Amino acid sequence: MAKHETPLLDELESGPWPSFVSDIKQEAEVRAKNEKGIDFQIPAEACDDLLGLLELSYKDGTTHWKHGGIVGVFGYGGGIIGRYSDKPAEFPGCASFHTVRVAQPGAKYYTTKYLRELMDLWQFRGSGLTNMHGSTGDIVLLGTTTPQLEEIFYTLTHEMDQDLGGSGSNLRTPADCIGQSRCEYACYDTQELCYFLTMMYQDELHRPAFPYKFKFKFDGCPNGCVASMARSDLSFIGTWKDQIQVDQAEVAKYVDGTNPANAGSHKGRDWGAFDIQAEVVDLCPTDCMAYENGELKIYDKECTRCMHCINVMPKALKVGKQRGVSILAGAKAPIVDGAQMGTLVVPFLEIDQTMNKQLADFDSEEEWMEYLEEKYEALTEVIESVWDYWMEEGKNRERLGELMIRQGLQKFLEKINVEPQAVHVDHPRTNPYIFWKEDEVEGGWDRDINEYRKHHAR
Amino acid sequence: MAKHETPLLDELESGPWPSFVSDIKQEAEVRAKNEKGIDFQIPAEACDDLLGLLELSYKDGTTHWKHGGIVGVFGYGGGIIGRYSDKPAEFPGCASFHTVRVAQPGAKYYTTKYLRELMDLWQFRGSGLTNMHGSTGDIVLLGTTTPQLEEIFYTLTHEMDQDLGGSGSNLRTPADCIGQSRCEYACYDTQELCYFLTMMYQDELHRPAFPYKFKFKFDGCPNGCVASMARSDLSFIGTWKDQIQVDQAEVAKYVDGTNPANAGSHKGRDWGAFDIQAEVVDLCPTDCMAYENGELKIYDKECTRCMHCINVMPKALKVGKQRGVSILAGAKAPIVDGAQMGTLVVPFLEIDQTMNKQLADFDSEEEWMEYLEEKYEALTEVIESVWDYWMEEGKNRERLGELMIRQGLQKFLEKINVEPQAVHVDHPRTNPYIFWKEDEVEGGWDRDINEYRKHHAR
Amino acid sequence: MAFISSGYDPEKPMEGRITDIGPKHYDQFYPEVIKKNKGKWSHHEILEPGVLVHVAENGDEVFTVRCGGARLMSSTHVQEICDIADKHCDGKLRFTTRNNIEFMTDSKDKMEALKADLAQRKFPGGSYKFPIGGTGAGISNIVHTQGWIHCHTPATDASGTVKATMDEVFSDFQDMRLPAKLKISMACCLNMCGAVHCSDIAILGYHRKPPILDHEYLDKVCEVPLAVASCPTAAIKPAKVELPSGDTVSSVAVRNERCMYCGNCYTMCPSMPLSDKEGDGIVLMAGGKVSNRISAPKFSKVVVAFLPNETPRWPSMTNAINKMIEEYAKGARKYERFGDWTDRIGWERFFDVCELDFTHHLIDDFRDAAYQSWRQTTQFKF
Amino acid sequence: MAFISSGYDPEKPMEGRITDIGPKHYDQFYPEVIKKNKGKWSHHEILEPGVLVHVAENGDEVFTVRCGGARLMSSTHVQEICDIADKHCDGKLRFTTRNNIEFMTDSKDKMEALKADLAQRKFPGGSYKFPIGGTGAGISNIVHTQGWIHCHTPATDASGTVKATMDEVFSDFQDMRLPAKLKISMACCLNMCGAVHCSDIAILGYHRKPPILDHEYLDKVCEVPLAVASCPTAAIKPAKVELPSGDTVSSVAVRNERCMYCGNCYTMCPSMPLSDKEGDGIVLMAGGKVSNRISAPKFSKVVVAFLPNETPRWPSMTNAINKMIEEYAKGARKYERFGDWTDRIGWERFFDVCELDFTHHLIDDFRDAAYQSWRQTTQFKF
Repeated sequence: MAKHETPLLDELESGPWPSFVSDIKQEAEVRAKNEKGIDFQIPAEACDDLLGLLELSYKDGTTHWKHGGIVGVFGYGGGIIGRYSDKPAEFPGCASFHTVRVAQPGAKYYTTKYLRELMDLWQFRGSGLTNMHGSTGDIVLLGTTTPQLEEIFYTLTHEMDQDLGGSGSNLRTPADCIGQSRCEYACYDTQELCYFLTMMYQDELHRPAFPYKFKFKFDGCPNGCVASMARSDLSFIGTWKDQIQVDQAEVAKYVDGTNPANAGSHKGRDWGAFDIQAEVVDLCPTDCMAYENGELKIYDKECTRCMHCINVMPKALKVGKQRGVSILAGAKAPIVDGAQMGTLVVPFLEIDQTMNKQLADFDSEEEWMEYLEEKYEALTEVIESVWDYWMEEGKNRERLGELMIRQGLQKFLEKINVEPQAVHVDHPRTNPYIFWKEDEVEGGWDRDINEYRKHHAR
Repeated sequence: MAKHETPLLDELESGPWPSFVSDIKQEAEVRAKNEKGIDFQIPAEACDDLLGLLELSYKDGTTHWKHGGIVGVFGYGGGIIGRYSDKPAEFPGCASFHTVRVAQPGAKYYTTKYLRELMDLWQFRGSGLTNMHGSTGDIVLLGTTTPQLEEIFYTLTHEMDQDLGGSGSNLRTPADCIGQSRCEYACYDTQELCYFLTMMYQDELHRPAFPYKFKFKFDGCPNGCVASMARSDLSFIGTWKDQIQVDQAEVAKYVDGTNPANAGSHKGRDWGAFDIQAEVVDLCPTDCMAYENGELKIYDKECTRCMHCINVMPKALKVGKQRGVSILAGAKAPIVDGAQMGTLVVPFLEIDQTMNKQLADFDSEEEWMEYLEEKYEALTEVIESVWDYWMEEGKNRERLGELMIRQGLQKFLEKINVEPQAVHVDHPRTNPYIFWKEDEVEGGWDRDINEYRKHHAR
Repeated sequence: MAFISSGYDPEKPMEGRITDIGPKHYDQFYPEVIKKNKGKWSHHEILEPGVLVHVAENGDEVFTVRCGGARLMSSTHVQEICDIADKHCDGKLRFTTRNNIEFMTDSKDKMEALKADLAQRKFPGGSYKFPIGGTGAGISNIVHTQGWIHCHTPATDASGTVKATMDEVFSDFQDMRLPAKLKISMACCLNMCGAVHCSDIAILGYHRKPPILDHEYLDKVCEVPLAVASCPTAAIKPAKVELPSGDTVSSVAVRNERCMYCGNCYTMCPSMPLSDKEGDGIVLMAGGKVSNRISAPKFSKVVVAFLPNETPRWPSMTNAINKMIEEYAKGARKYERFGDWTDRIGWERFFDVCELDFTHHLIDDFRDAAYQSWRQTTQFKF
Repeated sequence: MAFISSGYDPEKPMEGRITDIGPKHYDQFYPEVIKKNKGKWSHHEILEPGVLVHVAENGDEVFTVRCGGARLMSSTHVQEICDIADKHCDGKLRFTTRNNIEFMTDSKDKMEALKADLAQRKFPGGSYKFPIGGTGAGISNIVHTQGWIHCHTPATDASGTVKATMDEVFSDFQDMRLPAKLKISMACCLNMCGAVHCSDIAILGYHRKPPILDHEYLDKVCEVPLAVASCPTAAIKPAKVELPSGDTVSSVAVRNERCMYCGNCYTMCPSMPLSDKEGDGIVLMAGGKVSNRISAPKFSKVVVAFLPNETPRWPSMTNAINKMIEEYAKGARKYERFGDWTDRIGWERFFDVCELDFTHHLIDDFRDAAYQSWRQTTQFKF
């Protein structure tokens, strides 16, 4: 029996899509019945009251949550978000409803054993409600009280070998695409790099030392499935420098219809027979392909690696063998100065394809980390020079992208020791407002008006 | 015998392109010999000294001209630009070297009678050097002295029925493309409109009342031969609303090679046989054409009137019959806030094709002007509302385009009474930073914190 | 309830404290077939909506069944997910970036059993617990934020708008009839915890009333300079205010006509709330993408300036979304993303065919760069 | 020389004064065939470089011979133009927007005689007085500004750079072998009296040293607030300065590192000259257009940040221009304008094939909008 009437929310129980209302009700019922006999550490009616509070929002069209205030675990500057209701008397079960961010594993693979442990903990010490997952990537445990925070952290670290994620003005929990674990397009091991950097920068993740938040994301290829270019201050996107690998026999099987185009993604409509000219060659943004006499030719020199042809014919075309990452910087959502897309700052940083030892090949994680430090040295140098620059010049609450705009891309490149190249811009400047450095101009800037006036009367 | 040695300039006498050095020398010699017995009103050695001064600039790499100071004719705030040398002692012949801007006729058609009169005047009262023409369009008479200014103006107005052009913070001399006088693409009579507005706004042209300079330019079609979109605060560009007129028989003559593509403009290279699919259909930016069974089909609804197909096949394709102008606003060169292209503010203002009486059809120019005031009433309303807005809100030396950026396009459209339409933008805003007017929001903005707190505890 | 200690001793917080251990290592969580073939995948195929097979160079196959999920999930629900994974997938599973659940098996037979199991699980209200779909040229799950369920700045609810929308477009979650994939995202205010600014279709909560000023408390709970600095349009300045009591306090003044209700000030200062039943609602954006495929990534554009919060199912919003999707399905070419379609036909044609009003709100007027979005050509469609 | 009055009486300036009469009416200046067929032209053809025929609906024809001209022309030269027009064209002629001279006749025979006459007229130094060309897919005349010949702010000469360039590209003035028309423009400083910012190739005079401050005179000849306000980058502020004499005067101070040498301050204040032999020179821009044909109009881009003033023939500049034109001729497709070519192949490829250095100067860093020119995709060419 529900504690509160929720006529508006009840309307969200119908329809085919999984109903969050039904799910919260399910958890409310579990808590009310408590068949497992859990000694709930926060109110058993947490879910019931949450439904009541939400119903009120649906009725009066506004939120009933307040600013969090500062709560957290000792020594960490992030990972916990405080949250209080502005209707504590009416809905005491969710009067305090803090969030715990738990660092998610690479590509969000799980064992049920792990998830069950975590859920048991959360039913015991929290509301039992979660986000799988938060926008940045963390597992989000929704709804607990202040006294439970250190307890949860203790259990996580001592019993589950599991840390919190980031929040506040620090490195946020890095996130990766599925990468080489199950994707043939991935140009590098996103899980490895994501994990390595997450471990390398634990201090930056837990202890705010930055002007504002900072995000890493790792996309294995330019398809960009984790949207790193739109969402991360530093975006690492796999790419290659040599030729697309072509299997002409498989090309022929696309042309004759044996292989389904785009890995079968268009099966829901009859688009007619596959037309390699119209669907691949003519859609190439650089016009670098031709299909002649049953053979697909690619002029790789002009290719910009957009992935379209590979996506359309994954059995026939494969990414190149000389692989690495493009690094883009500065992406962010609109607040404050408007949204930014990542700007290409390091066009290509090759990743040594021979350095492919795995954790299992080492005696300890420490040794493996050392190995990775060497493997990714050029990359961490870029990261650290970016941070040095931003921490030196960034204003309070100024995202990296905003600093880049404020001081200019050339300044940024100078600071990270990258030579400006034409690929850094979509096009060169249209305004000829060119700043010169004094030492670039013969004779310098110091001139004498009297000398000038000798040759130019007033 | 030249007065000054000019070894550097002399090197600019060779080569095929008309040498301005040879031409100045020619004028210097004419003045030195003075075979016509002219009673020069400024120094005979003006051209000689100009060459000497210019040679000095070529040697020392800087200009030797100073700021003008304020010179002009009584009652006008423009039309004359003062100019003095910073080497008056060494080059007395061009120590004072003011410029007179003479309003050019429509499309720069001339009779030799008129030009000879003007040149005679200029050899008599000036250096004999001109620019045919200045950047804005005026005839520019280069180099005279202050006492000659009123004399020149008197002769121009009394004997030649000719006025000065504009300069300073006023309407600059409007300029037009060749238009219907010799171009089959012109969608309206650029000369008529240019002349009409020039005469209508003589006061604005001669007496500075604006925040800064203001330019009109008139292009007969989207080919934009006078570059109005890049160079004028208000740009009037001919266009049409109905269908492109197609003569299929002439299309066939392009296809079979009888008619030369693009009016013969590519005759200097063998581009192979004309390929209507590749050269017309495939290059259409809206993809609104097809060539099937010997027939060219145009889906005019999707056409954006870019002129390409018409340019390629002028005998076969003609602009539509329902004609008018698109008005674009705000173009300018980079100083101060960066260059601007004209922004489309009035997508289409139809010009009544039945109102085609000419000056010769009237007893007087006044009557004709009245007729044109009616014909172009909707257009002058736009112009005047733009000026009202700019004069009200524009800062000193703020170009119209800069005001538009400062206050936003919607403000501009509101002021000129144009309903915002999707065609006003290339794309809608990417930032959701939407300003609302208080009266657009139910309940207004005035709210009581105590009322709010009844429902939301602190 | 009695407090039960985890073992943590508040008197000695540093004793035996474990920190900076990061997330679990991924290796422990990979299914066997994944671990074995990592980096050696040859190609993949979508067998049917929601079902993929990936084939390794050595011929190994992994079958994946993708299910939609509300990102808000109860522990009980996650435990049910675990039951399924234990039964069919050797106790392994994963989540996708878009909050889908992926169950993997190494044989076609197991996959069929899995599908059948998933399809029959429903909530008492009738909704599927694990709808299969979200692949290829269809609509995947909506990434979203907290909304009224857990956030202090939202202008709408997140879970509710998403549920309403996914119900409406459900057939496209389970089909692949669109010209290309279509990604919908939802953020409940301008802060965009979920960055929706590059989505094919974005649902965005939006306030339309400037903050109410709680002068009596403002200086006590906020730092005035931070509130002033937080404003992107410089609409806030420090002010001395006389209270009804006659006391004068330090507070702020807001130039309402310069405010665009982003709530950044409220984030810095709780004495400046701005939510309002009539003021708050939905902005729709469209045409963004993050993939580099064919065209460069691009931002979404605002296509509907405001729709009210019609709880519980936001019909005006879902109608507008539906109409956009249907016109896209009809008008776009194979492989053409939503924004590539609008760019090709022109935005004026987009507003035409989608029967959406173009209003002054949709013209960019934020800072100098706004100008670059204005039409600077005579090319347009009537 | 004795002063000769025009009839103007300086004592009575308003007596009989005629003002506001505007330009001559165009009707009086039209050739007969033009007047008769205005608005009734059917089509045209370029018969050969520089020679056009326009055909009216009634079959009337007008043959036009287009000649290049230095826009700086002496009266003697204009009189020679008049002689030609009297001889061949019933005393009528016109000038084009790009400073070409057009002679029109109504028959082919007259046109042939005209051409022969024009071709044989040369200056003593050997240059053509009336080179025929400037049509179709070739290079037309260069529009330009005054330069050292008559302006106070130039960073280079205009007539000289134009002469040097036109000599170099002369064969393309008289040919039509390019993929499309190619327009070159020249402005001798950033003020761009000649707006060169939308040209296929633009030659731009550029200073590189901040203004010298003539403190002793500044406050006497300038209004300090106007000088301060004139700076686009806010590099100028008012200052009190102590002169060597010990006197303190009002003047300005310039933050040199924020100055980009536009000279806008010098235009407002003659006590801030900036020209300098080593500092001044040439910027080259490329890829702009104003036509709406196929693609929208676009701005030119800076492709060479600086070349010194190598008087009298600027060989480094003409070499760079030549190289760009040759690569364009080789690489572009029929009808493709310069900027459409660069956009298609990508600017990195442009710098490659034209063997131009890409330096930090070419990255936009002027205000917020600069960001929109940065590369925001992983798409690029190695």
